[in-house]
Amino acid sequence: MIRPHRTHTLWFAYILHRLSGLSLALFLPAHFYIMSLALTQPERLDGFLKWTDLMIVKVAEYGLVFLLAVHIFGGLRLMALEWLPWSNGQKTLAAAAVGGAFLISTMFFMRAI
Amino acid sequence: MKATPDTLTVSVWRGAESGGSFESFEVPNFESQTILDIVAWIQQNSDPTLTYRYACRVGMCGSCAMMVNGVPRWTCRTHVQKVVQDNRVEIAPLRNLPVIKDLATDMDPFFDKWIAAEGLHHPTKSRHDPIEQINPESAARVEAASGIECINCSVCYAACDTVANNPDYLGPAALQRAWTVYNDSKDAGRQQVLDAVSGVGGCHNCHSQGSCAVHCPNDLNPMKAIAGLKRATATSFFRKGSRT
Amino acid sequence: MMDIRLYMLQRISALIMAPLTLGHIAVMIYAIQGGLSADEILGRTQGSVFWFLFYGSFVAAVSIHAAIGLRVIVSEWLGLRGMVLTVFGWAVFLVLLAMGAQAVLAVTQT
Amino acid sequence: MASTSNIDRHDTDILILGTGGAGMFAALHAQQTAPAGTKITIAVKGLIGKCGCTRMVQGGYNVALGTGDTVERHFMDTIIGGKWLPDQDMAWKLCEQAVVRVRELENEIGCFFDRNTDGTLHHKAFAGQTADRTVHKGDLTGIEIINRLMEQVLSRPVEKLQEHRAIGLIPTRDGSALAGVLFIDMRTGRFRFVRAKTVMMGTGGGPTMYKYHTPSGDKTMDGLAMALRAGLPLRDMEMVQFHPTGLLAGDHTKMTGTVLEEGLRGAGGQLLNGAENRFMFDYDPRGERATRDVVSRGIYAEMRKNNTSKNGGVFISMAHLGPDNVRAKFSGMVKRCADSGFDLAGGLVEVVPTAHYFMGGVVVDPDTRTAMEGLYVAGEDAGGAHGSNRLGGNGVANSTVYGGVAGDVMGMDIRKMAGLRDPDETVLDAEIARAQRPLSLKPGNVQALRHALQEAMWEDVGVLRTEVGMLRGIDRVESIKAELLQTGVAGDNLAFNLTWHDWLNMASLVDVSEVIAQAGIARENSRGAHYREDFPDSGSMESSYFTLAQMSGGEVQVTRAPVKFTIVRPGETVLPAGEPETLVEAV
Ligand SMILES: Cc1cc2nc3c(=O)[nH]c(=O)nc-3n(C[C@H](O)[C@H](O)[C@H](O)COP(=O)(O)OP(=O)(O)OC[C@H]3O[C@@H](n4cnc5c(N)ncnc54)[C@H](O)[C@@H]3O)c2cc1C
Ligand code: HEM
Ligand code: SF4
Ligand code: F3S
Ligand code: FES
Repeated sequence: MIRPHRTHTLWFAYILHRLSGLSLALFLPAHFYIMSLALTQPERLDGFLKWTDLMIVKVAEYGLVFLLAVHIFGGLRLMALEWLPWSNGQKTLAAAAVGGAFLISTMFFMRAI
Repeated sequence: MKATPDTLTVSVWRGAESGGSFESFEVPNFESQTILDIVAWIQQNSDPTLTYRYACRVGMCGSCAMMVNGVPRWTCRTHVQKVVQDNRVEIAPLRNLPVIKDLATDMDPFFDKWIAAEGLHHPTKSRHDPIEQINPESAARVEAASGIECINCSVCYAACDTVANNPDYLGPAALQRAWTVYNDSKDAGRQQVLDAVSGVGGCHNCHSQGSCAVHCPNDLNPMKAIAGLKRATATSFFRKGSRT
Repeated sequence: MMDIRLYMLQRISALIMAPLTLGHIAVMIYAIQGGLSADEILGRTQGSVFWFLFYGSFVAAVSIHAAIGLRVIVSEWLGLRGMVLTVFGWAVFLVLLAMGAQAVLAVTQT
Repeated sequence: MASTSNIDRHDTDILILGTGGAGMFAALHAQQTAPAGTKITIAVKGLIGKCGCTRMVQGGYNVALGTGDTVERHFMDTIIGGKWLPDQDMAWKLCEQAVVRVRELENEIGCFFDRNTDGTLHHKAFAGQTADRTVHKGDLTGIEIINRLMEQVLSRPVEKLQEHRAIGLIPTRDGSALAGVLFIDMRTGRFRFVRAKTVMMGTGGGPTMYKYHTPSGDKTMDGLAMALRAGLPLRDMEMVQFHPTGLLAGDHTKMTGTVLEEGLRGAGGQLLNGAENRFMFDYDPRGERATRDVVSRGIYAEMRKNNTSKNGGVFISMAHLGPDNVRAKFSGMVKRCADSGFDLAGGLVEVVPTAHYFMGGVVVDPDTRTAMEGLYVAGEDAGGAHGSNRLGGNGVANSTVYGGVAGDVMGMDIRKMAGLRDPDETVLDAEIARAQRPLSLKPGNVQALRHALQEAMWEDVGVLRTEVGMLRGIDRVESIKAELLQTGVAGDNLAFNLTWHDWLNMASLVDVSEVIAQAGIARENSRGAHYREDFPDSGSMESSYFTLAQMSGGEVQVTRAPVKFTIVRPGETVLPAGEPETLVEAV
């Protein structure tokens, strides 16, 4: 729940990082499973890959790439915050991480369609 | 009852650790009133059994913090007009601390953690030695000074979701104090501090949510201090690693 | 819950992954055009020591990273503590590692 | 109802009341000097370190560590500032030990006082000082001192009784010594009697019986009221220091009365009356830069002429110094005023004299011992060190120096004490009954009585006094007291019952208020903080006397005792010949 004490940029950055990490972690086993089909049943892998031609799946993939990108940039921001000399522009950096993630995932999406 | 412009409807949490609920009061709406003033007004004029805590009334002692409309604040320095919405205010005890009664919390866990974080001086000298010359503009001193005006009001502690979710977490204020101690050139306990903040409840639990810095009434930035501790502990981790 | 050891493991694994995942995305952006096929993927990766190391280290790193991450989340949001939490962390790590290893082998083996 | 048979009983060796500078230092020093295994307990009305006035110290701490400054000079300033009334041995020890205490604060406790760019301590000069002497941490010196002390105390094996309010000093049956202290555990509402071999009282006085006052809300003269009931002699009880510039924001806010710092006037702040004209030069050639007592009287006199601001005070104006400049230099004050809706940097802020510090207190020797064996008193509760006026910066010096002394002395004295003493159960019973009195009466409005008391003291026993006024004041206080004794408090739930404590606060305040007025009548001259319009003269310094108030048989007697010039006589100095009169460059 977004309670009043949470309504600020860095808290949103935190929750976005957490939810993206969580989603990625849940998606990952599925991804591994599909990929391992290459070994056992290559035709089923193709079946799955065909499936990815569907628009709805493309949008889902777009989301996934966004989550990955936003998690990476967010993670890099956090590690920079923790280990590099302090910078006061944390809000800007958090926003930049989200912006960068949009850019990359949109690129992915444009190429995919 | 509907609030008229010259009264406020104040919803106050009543109860103890075992549970409680909000109770509504009509309070006169005077000019120059703080949240603490309306709480006191209720106790003095409406319900003599209402419990709350304050001492200095000027933002120095940090004993009057409460949740005001869901946000942790020092109530003695929070003007009613700043927070009132549609003539209503909701006041509850500070989050993340056990409630003793009504608006008064038990602050012991907060201070236990302050000490557990080694948030105290470890002397290198005694009263028989002269006072050390220290350049106030040296980098370490500037860093130490940045968090020194903390009044241990626990507002940051109440704002932090990590504190809420992790009972071991030392919390922003205690860690900020540890960072000050670590940067104090007069302190003999720097390694002690690093060890204290590296355990299960240590600085590494902080997710840089930043609510501490947003809500600190003194504009301090515990998040920054905690980042400093993370850096210092990481450096020391590698150094130790290379030694063994 | 999170001491310095877990913290360092999580951060170091993240640092390892950062270039790998960015690289992965780049390849995907490049490869996705015109749709993906098993042949296409396998053609690129099969028998390649580079891709084996690439995805292999990713899998190792992400198993550690995600296991620690999920461990933090279940502890903070579901209140898991102590032994249960330790077991959970290890289980996530092992499952991800096993499944990941299988996938890497699948795409790189000849 | 509680009686002696169903209260909690508890034992310790060394018991300390209060966690201001005095209480904390007593605990730390007692721990250092007492034999191993001594049990030390610290009990406080609020939370440890988070109540009392030491935390509120802004300006700083007087210590003769500045260039050219000496203990002798600090001592002379203290004696002259106190208009020759201070107990000279106490004042000497204060100045001498402040040097040790500040080093202890820096080196052992971990305080950091502001430095010059070359790394040496920064000293500033408060009014009434002939050297740059005051060390400080910005204008939040007290926070630094108390936070560091609090950490040390919290980390040590000292028993902590928080939100325990002392309500009675209980002697032994023969009355020769103190047996222990009766408390209310505020969180549960239960009575608890704690026996101790030695007790240090550091509850910090606090003249909060005035309409405008600066001290923290927990300070209500409990200590002096207890000492009075225990029959101890109190000195200088007429001496209430007013700070000239308390914030005036209306009756409805606790912000009213809180201090706007001295430095505002020092920096050139102007006081304006209701017509927005400067008036201080009508009263003193130094204008706004005159000493606290003079400016307070000037403002009060102007207020009496009805030349007042909306809320009945005067204005302080800083804008002519440049709002940005003011904002930069007094950021804390500007922010604080803004919180209560005032623009200090660019507008006018209403101010009024406000009761700040209580010079009077229990008669003690320089080792903090009192007339009652086992009882030690330090800090604002102890009288003598300041005489008729406390210099800015000598308050926190006094509480930390003498708190430490008390700790040391108790740690030594305890070795000679055989064991715990048993209390006089009838006194214990009487004290319990006294505290329980309102619980069986019909509930009334305690706060209304507090307002009445504050008005009475402000009007009749305040900044300007006359015999007629003070007699009227006594009448008013007595009738308020009578009404208080008929005012009840709903007693069905005593746990953290603030209204009960408001009643007990009032009980302490009325008792001490009456003594202030009586002592004020007994002093037939004007010295320092005490100004008699009917006796505006200071009287001869050579024949200086101080007042002594003591209760016996339910009546308070005020007598006069000659000041003993044990170190220096009026007109003389302990400074070496040829020393300049002041080291401070004129502003
Ligand atoms: C706003 C302000 C600014 C000041 N600035 C300065 C300054 O710049 N320089 C300076 O030298 N002095 C200054 N002073 C004065 C200085 O604060 C005091 O002289 C000094 O701190 C008193 O210390 P203390 O230990 O005696 O009492 P306090 O610090 O007041 O502590 C008293 C303690 O006793 C407790 N207590 C009270 N009643 C009871 C009870 N019944 N049972 C148990 N505990 C009880 C209180 O809760 C508190 O913990 C200032 C005072 C104020 C109010
Ligand atoms: C697909 C791969 C990844 C998965 C599944 C994943 C998963 C997670 C999870 C579940 C968390 C816990 C979130 C939390 O505590 O709030 C987390 C945290 C974190 N991740 Fe990732 N992550 C991945 C990739 C990365 C990458 C590439 C980086 C580095 C750039 C990274 C950096 C971080 C950081 C720094 C944290 C700690 C955040 C904190 O303490 O608040 N992650 N990750
Ligand atoms: S850091 Fe700020 S919010 Fe936290 S305790 Fe200190 S003053 Fe209060
Ligand atoms: S809000 Fe909490 S998570 Fe860290 S940045 Fe502040 S301590
Ligand atoms: S009452 Fe002291 S900070 Fe609010």
